[in-house]
Amino acid sequence: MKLITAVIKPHRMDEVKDALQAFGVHGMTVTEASGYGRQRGHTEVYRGAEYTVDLVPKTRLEILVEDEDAEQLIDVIVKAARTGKIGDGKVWSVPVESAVRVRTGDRGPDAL
Amino acid sequence: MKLITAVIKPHRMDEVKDALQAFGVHGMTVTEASGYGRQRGHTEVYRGAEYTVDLVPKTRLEILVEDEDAEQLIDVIVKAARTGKIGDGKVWSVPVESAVRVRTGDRGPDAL
Amino acid sequence: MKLITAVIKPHRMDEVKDALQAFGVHGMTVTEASGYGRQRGHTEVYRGAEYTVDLVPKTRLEILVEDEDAEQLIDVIVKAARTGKIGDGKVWSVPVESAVRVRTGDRGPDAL
Amino acid sequence: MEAADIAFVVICAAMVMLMTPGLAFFYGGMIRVKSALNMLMMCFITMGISSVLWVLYGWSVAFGTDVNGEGGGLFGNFDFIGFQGMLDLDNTPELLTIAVFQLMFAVLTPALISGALAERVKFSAWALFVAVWVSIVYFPVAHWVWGEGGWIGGLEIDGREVIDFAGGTAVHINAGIAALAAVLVIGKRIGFKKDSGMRPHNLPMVLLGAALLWFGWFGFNAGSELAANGTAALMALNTMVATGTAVLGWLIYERLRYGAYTTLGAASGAIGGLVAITPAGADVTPMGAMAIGLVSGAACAWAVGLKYKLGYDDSLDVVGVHLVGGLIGTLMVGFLAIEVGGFAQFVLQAIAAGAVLVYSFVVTLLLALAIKHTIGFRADEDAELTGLDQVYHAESGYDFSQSGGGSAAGSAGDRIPAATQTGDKKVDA
Amino acid sequence: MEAADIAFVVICAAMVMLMTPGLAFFYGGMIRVKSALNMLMMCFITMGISSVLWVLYGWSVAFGTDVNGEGGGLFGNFDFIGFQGMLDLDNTPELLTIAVFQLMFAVLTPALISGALAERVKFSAWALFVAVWVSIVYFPVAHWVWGEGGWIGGLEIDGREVIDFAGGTAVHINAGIAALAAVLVIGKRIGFKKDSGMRPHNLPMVLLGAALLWFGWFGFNAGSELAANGTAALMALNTMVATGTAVLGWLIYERLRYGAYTTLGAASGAIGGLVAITPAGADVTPMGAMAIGLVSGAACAWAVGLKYKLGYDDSLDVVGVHLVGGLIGTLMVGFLAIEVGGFAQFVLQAIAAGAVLVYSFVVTLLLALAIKHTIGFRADEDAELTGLDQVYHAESGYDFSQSGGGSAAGSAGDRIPAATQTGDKKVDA
Amino acid sequence: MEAADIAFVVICAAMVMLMTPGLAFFYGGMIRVKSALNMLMMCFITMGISSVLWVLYGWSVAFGTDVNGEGGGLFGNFDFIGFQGMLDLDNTPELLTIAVFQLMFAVLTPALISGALAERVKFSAWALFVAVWVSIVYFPVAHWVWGEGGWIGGLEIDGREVIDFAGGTAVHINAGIAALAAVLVIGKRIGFKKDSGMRPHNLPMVLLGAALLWFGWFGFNAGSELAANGTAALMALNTMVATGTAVLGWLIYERLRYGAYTTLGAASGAIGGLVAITPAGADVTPMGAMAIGLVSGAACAWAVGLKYKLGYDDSLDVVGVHLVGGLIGTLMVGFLAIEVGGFAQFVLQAIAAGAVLVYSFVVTLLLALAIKHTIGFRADEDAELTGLDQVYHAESGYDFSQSGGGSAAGSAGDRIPAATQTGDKKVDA
Ligand SMILES: Nc1ncnc2c1ncn2[C@@H]1O[C@H](COP(=O)(O)OP(=O)(O)O)[C@@H](O)[C@H]1O
Ligand SMILES: Nc1ncnc2c1ncn2[C@@H]1O[C@H](COP(=O)(O)OP(=O)(O)O)[C@@H](O)[C@H]1O
Ligand SMILES: Nc1ncnc2c1ncn2[C@@H]1O[C@H](COP(=O)(O)OP(=O)(O)O)[C@@H](O)[C@H]1O
Repeated sequence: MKLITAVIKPHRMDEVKDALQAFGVHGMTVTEASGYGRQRGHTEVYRGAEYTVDLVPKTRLEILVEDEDAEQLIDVIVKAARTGKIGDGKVWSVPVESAVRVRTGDRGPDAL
Repeated sequence: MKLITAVIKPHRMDEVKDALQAFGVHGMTVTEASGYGRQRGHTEVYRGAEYTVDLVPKTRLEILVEDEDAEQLIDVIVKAARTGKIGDGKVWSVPVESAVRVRTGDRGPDAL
Repeated sequence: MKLITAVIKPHRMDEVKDALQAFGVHGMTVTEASGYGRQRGHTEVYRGAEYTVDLVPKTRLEILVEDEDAEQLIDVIVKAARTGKIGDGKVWSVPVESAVRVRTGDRGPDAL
Repeated sequence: MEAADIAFVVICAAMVMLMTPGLAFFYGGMIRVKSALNMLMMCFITMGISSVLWVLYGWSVAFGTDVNGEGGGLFGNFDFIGFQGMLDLDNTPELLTIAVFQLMFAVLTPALISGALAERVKFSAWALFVAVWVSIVYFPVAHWVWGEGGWIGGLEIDGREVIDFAGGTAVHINAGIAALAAVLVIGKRIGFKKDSGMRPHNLPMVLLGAALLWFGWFGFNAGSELAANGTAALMALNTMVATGTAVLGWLIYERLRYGAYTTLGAASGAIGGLVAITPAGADVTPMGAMAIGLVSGAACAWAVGLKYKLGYDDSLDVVGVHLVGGLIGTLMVGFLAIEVGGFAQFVLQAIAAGAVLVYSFVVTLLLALAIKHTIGFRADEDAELTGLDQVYHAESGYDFSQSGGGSAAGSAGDRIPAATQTGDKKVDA
Repeated sequence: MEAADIAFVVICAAMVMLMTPGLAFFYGGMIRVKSALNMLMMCFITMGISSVLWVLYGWSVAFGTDVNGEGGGLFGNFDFIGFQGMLDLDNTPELLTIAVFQLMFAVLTPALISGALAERVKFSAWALFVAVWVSIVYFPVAHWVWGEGGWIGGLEIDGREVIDFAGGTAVHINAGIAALAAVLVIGKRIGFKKDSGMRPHNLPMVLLGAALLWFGWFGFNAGSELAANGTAALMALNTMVATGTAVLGWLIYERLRYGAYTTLGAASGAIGGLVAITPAGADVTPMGAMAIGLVSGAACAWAVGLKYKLGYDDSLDVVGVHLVGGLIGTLMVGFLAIEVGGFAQFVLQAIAAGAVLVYSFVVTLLLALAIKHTIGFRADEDAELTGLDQVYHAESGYDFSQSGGGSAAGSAGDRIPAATQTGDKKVDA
Repeated sequence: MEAADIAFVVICAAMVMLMTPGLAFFYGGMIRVKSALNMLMMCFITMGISSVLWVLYGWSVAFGTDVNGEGGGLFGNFDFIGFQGMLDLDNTPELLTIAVFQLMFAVLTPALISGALAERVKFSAWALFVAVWVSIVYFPVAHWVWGEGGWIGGLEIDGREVIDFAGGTAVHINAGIAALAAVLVIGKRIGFKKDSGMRPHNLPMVLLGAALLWFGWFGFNAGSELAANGTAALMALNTMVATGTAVLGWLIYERLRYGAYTTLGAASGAIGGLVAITPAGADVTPMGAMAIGLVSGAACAWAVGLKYKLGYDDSLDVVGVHLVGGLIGTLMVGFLAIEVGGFAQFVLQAIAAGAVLVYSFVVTLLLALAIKHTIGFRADEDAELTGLDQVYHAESGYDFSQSGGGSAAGSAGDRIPAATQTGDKKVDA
C-alpha cells in the first residue's frame, strides 16, 4: 500500500475531491497547512511596518491507496489541482507497511 | 523504526492517550485534521441553502516507535479508539530511516 | 528522495527557516501541531478546576529532499531548532517513492 | 413621569436588552466549540419567547393590580392582556416606559438559567421550559416583589420594608435556584469531572460578554429607580465600585489558592459583584458597596468549586455566581443599609430570599420533571458527543480554513445549494 | 427642544452610530475568512465618507428648507453648507441635535448595501459608489420623507399622511432596491450556487453584529420621535416585541422547512423584524407589532431563497431582508395603524414605497453602470479567489498560530519591518 | 443639576465605562495570540484598582476643593475620603453624578498606557504601577485641569482660559507621555524590529474595540459638558465628524505610502481622531473638526513609524496615537477655537500641554524605575517567549479544536479537576 500526500491550493479542493470520487477513491484525511516555496508571499502592512509574508495557505491531503493505483492516482490529483500558476503544490508517495480500519480491525486493502 | 499515524474521532483522544501511556509510549505529535470517507457528513443550513458537509473533524496522531513495538502499538490504538460506529478512522505505519532528538542530537531508539 | 519531518518549538521557526535557506532548501510545508512528551505541560485554571495541560504547541515542517542531502539537512534543522531545553522536538526521515510538481508535472529531483 | 425620566428609562431598557446577548457571549465563550452556538441560541431564544408572552399576559400578571387582594399578593390581574387599554400615550407614557424596561428583565432572567444546562439539553425542550418557567415562576415572583400589591413588596417589620432594588430575589436568587433544580433533574454532562477538554473555547468572547453585561447592568440597576435622580446616580456609582472590587476579590482568592489571576476569574468576579450589588446598591454607601463587592467576589470564587464537591453539574456556575451572589447582596444589605440596616432588616431580607428560594426551587423541579417525562429534556448521547450545534442548529460556529469549509469544521460537498434544486417546492407549491 | 429631549436624542445618535460597526460584524461574520476584513471595511468607510459629505452639503440637501417650493419637494436648499449659521448653541440646540442623529442614518444606509456586493468589488470603486450614492440618492430621498417640504412627507389623502416613522422607505427599501440594482450590474461571485465553501466563517460574530444592531436600533427607532415621550416608549416596546417575534417567525419557518433552528436564522430574523417595525412601530399596538414581526420573520426567511431561484447574487441578502422587510413594514402599517389604518392609508404607503423603489433602482443602476464602465467596479478574478483582504488591505483577519504568523495565514519573512529600512524616506525626504 | 442632566451624565458614564473593555479588545486583537489575555487583563484590572482608590481618596484628591489655596492648585483636599458627606441624595445628586462619570476617566487613563507595555511586563508589577500612577499622576493632574481651584483650569491670559473640554491634556497627553517614560525603562520586546510574527492575531477584535471606543467616546466627550444642551450636541456632532475624517486621513496616508487601505489603519485613525477632538470638539465648528480629524489621522499614521526609527518599543503606539493625537487636538484648538482662537490661546494650550508632559514624564519615569529596581517590572525571558497568558493567567485564549483542548492550545491531561481532589482543603480547612 502507498500513502499519497498532496499539498494543493485551497481553492482547488473541490476539483480534486470530484476527481478523486470519479477515480473511485472514497476516503482521505485533510489538514490545513501553509507552504513556503517559489511562490513568494505578499506584503502585509500593520501600522507602518511592512512584512513580506512568505507562508501561503495550502491544503494538505493524505490518501492511502493500493500499490497498483498509486501512480494513476497521483496523475489524477496533479491534473485536478493544476492551475498552471506558481505555487500549485506537490504530490508525493511513501510506502506503507500496514494499515488498519479502526472500526473493524480490517488490515491491508480491506482497511480502505 | 516506524512512524505510526492514526486518524481517530476527536472524542476518543483521552482514551487513546491513556492506552498509549499504559503501553509505555511517552511521546507523540498531534494535529487537527478532517476526514472524508464512508461516514458521510451532515447537512448544514445557511439562509435557505443546504450544504452536505462531507468533511468531519478528526484528530491525527503521529508516533515514532521501535520496529518491534509497531504492530502491538497499532493494536493498542485501534482498541482504544474504537467506538464501533462508522468513521472510527485509520491507523497506518511507514518505515522511518532516521530519527533525531533535537535537544540532544540522539539518534535511533535513543531519540524517542 | 526523502521526506524530512521536523517537529520544533514554534518560536524557533524563524531560525530554522533561515538555516534552511542558507542550506539551499527553497520549499517546505508547515502545519500547526501540538506535542506530547517529556516536556510536561503547564497547569491551567478555570473557575476552580485545575487542568494539567500536557499538549504543548509545536510547529511541524515537511521537506522533500534528494537522498544525498537528507542527513545533512537533518543536522542543519537540529542545530537551528535547538534551545537545549526539554521539548525541542524531533526530526525524522522516511523514504519517498515518487514526487511530482503539480504545476509542471515534473517528477523526481526536478519536482523540488 | 417627566420627559427626563422617560428618556432615562427607555435608554436603560435598551441597555438591559443588550445584557441578554452579553450573557450569550459570556456563556458561549466558556463552552467547548462544538456546542457554542447552542449556548448562544439558548439565550437568544428568550428574547423571542418572553417578548411574546409579555405582550399576551406577562405584563398583566406581573404588573397588573393584585388580583388576590390584601394579604394575597400572588399575581396581578388580567386587565392588560395584550396591552389593551395602555395606549393613551399622552397620559400614561410611564406604563409603556416601565413595560419595555421590565420586559427586558423577563427576557434576561430565564436566559441566566441556561448556563447551568449547557451542552446537553434538547433545544425544543429548553424553549418549552422557558415559556412555562417565565409564566409560572418569573411573572408571579416579579409581582410579589415589584407589582402593585405584591406580598414581598408589602412586607413590613417595624416600618421597615424588604430592600430589593433591582432584582436580587426576583432575578438572581430566582434564576440561581431554578438552575439548581433543573440540573438535579437533567443530570451531568458526559465527562463531567473527568473530561480534560471541558475548558472555554474563546476567553475573549467571555470577556466581551462580561463587558456588555457590565455596561447593560448600569441600565438594569440605575434604571430601576425609574427616574433620573440622586438615587440613580448613587446606584450607578455603587454598581461600578462593587463590581470593580469584586473583580479584585475573585482575583485575590485565585491568586492565593491557585497561583494565577485568570481572565475567566476577572470576568466571573465582575458578574458576581454585579449580581450582589443589584438588590443593595441604592441603599448602601460606596464603602458598603466595596464590602459587598469584595465579599461577593471572593465568595463566588469559592462557591464555583462546590459543584465538584457536591456532584451536581451546574456547567457554567449559575448557582455559584447568581444564587450565591444574589444571596450575599440581599442579606448583606440587611446590615449595611443606610439608616435601616440591622438585624430586623436582615430578617426581612432573609424571609424574602427564602420565599423565592423555596417557591422557585419546587416549581422548577416539578416543571423540569414534567418535561423530562413527556417530551424529554436531555439531548441523546450521540448529540452530546458530536456537539449540539450540528444536531439542533445544522451549523458550525467557525470556519477559519482558507479553503472555506475545508478542514476543522467540515466542508460542503453537495455543491448545489439544495434550495435551488428541490427545496423551494416545499413552500411554493 | 428641552434638555431631556437633547439628552435622549444625543444618546440615541451614539446608539445609531454603533449600528454601522454592528452591521460590519453581522455581515463580516457571514463571509469566508479570506475577504472578511474587506467586508468590515466596506461598512467602516461609510463612517468617514458620509460624515464628511454631511458637513459639506448633505445636511443641507436633506434637511434644508425645500428649494423647489410647494409641490416640488425634491431636495433642500444649500443654506447650511458647511454647517454655517447653525452654531447658535443656546437658541438652536435642536438643529445640531437632529444633525448628529440624522448623520448616523446617512452613514448606515449606504453601509447596508455593502452586504449584497460582498467579496467581489474593488474597494476604491465601492468608496466612490458610496460618495455618489449618498449624494444623489440618499440625501434627496431623506429630504422627500423627512425634510421640510419633502414631497413624500407632504402627501395627503383624506387627511392621512404617509407613515414612515424611522425610515422604512428612506433607509431600508432604498438600500434594498439599490442593492439589487448594483448586483445586477456587478454580477455573481465566482462559485455562486456551486462553491461548497461559501458559508459563514464566524457565526458568533454574526450574532454580535445582530446584538449591536438590535441595541442601536432602539436609538434609531425611538430616537426618531426626537423627544422622550409616550410615543418613544411605545416605539421602543414595539421594537422589542416585533424583533423577538420575528426571531421566532424565522426559526419556525426554518424548522418546518429545513428541520433546524439556525443561529444565522435567529440573527437574520431579528434584523428582518427590526427593519419591518422601523416605519411602523409608533403607529401600531404591541399586538400589531407582533403581527408585523411574525410576518416579516417568516417572509424574509422565505425571500432569502429567491436569489437562488432568480439567479442574482445578493450575497448577504440585502434584498431578501431589507427590501422585503422594509416593504412588509411599510405596507402592513397601512392596515394596522391605530385609528388611520385602512385601504386609503395602504395606498399612501404603497405610493411612497413605489416612488423610492423606482427612483433608487434607476439612479443606482445608472451609477453602478457608470462606475463599471469607467474605473471598473469588480475586483479581478485572482483577487476574488485569493481573497480581497490580502489584495486591497494587505492584511489577514486572524493569526491564531503559536509561532505567530505561522501556518493558517502566512508568516512574515522579511524580518526587518520595512519602515525602518527605507520606507520612512518616502515621507521624511 | 436637573433630572435631564443627571439622566444624560449617568448614561454617558456607562458609555465611558464600556471604553475600557473596548480598549482591551482594541489592544488585545493587536497582540500575538500567546499574550492576548494578558493584554485584556492589563486593561480590565484598572476597573478594579481605580474604582477602589476613587472611593478611598481619588475623588477627593481630584475633585475636592483645592487644598493649596489660591495659586497653588496642585491637589484637592481630603474632605470626601470614602465618599463621606456626599450622600444627601436630594440636594447633591450632581456630586454623585459627576463622581461616577469621572471615575470612568480614572479607570480608562491608566488602561491607555498598557498598550505600550504589551507582552513583556509582570502582571503584579503592572497592577502596582496602576495603583501608584493614578494616585500620584492622574488624580493630581485631573485636579489641575478640572478640579475646583486647579491651576491649569485657573490659568488666564487676556481673559482667555485653557481649553481642554474632555481631557486632551489630563487623559491623552498624560497617558501618552507616561507610556513613553515607562517603555524607556522597561525596554523592547524580544524580537522587536526583527520578529516576523509580531502582527495582530485578531483584526476583527481590533475593530470591535475601536467601535466600542467610538461609541463610548460620545459619552466621554458630550458627557463632559455635564448637561444636555447645545454644546453637548455640538460636541457629539464634532466627535463623529472628526473621527470619520481621521479614518479617511489615515487611510489616505497609508494608500499613498504603502499602497493599501488597512483595517488596522481605519481603526487606528478613528482613535487618533477621537483623541484629537477630545479637548477641542466643543469649541470648533464642524469644518474645524474636519480639519482636526484630517490632520490627526494623517499625523498619527506617520507618527506610529517613529518607534522604529528612534528605537523605543511602544508596542501598540500609545505615543504615536494618544500623545501625538492629544497634542494635535490641544494645540490646534488654540487656533481654531470659535471666537477666542489665536496665538494667545495657542500659547495657553501649549503651556497646559507642556506642564502635563513634563510632570507626567518625570514622575512616571521615577515610578517605573522604582518598580524596576524593587519588585522588578519585566517578565522573564522564558515567560515572554512562551506567552504571558500561560505564565500569569494559567489560561489559553482560544481552543477551537474539536477534541476540546486538543492541539493548538494544549489539552488537559489530569482528568480530575484538582478542586475535587485536594484543592478544597486549602480553603475549607
Ligand atoms: N521541498 C519541499 N518539501 C515539501 N513541500 C514543498 C517543497 N517545496 C515546495 N513545497 C510545497 O509546495 C508548495 C508549492 O511550491 P512552490 O515552490 O511555491 O511552487 P511550485 O510547486 O509551483 O514550483 C509550497 O507552498 C509548499 O507547500
Ligand atoms: N483512503 C484513505 N486515506 C487516508 N485516510 C482515510 C482514507 N479513508 C478513510 N480515511 C480516514 O479515516 C476516517 C474514517 O473513514 P470512514 O471511511 O469514514 O470510516 P471507517 O474507517 O469506519 O470505514 C476518514 O474520516 C478519514 O479521515
Ligand atoms: N515518539 C514520538 N513520536 C512522535 N513525536 C514525538 C515522539 N516523542 C516526542 N515527540 C514530539 O517531540 C516533542 C518533544 O518531545 P519531548 O519528549 O517533550 O522532549 P525532548 O524531545 O526534548 O526529549 C513532543 O512535544 C512531540 O511533539
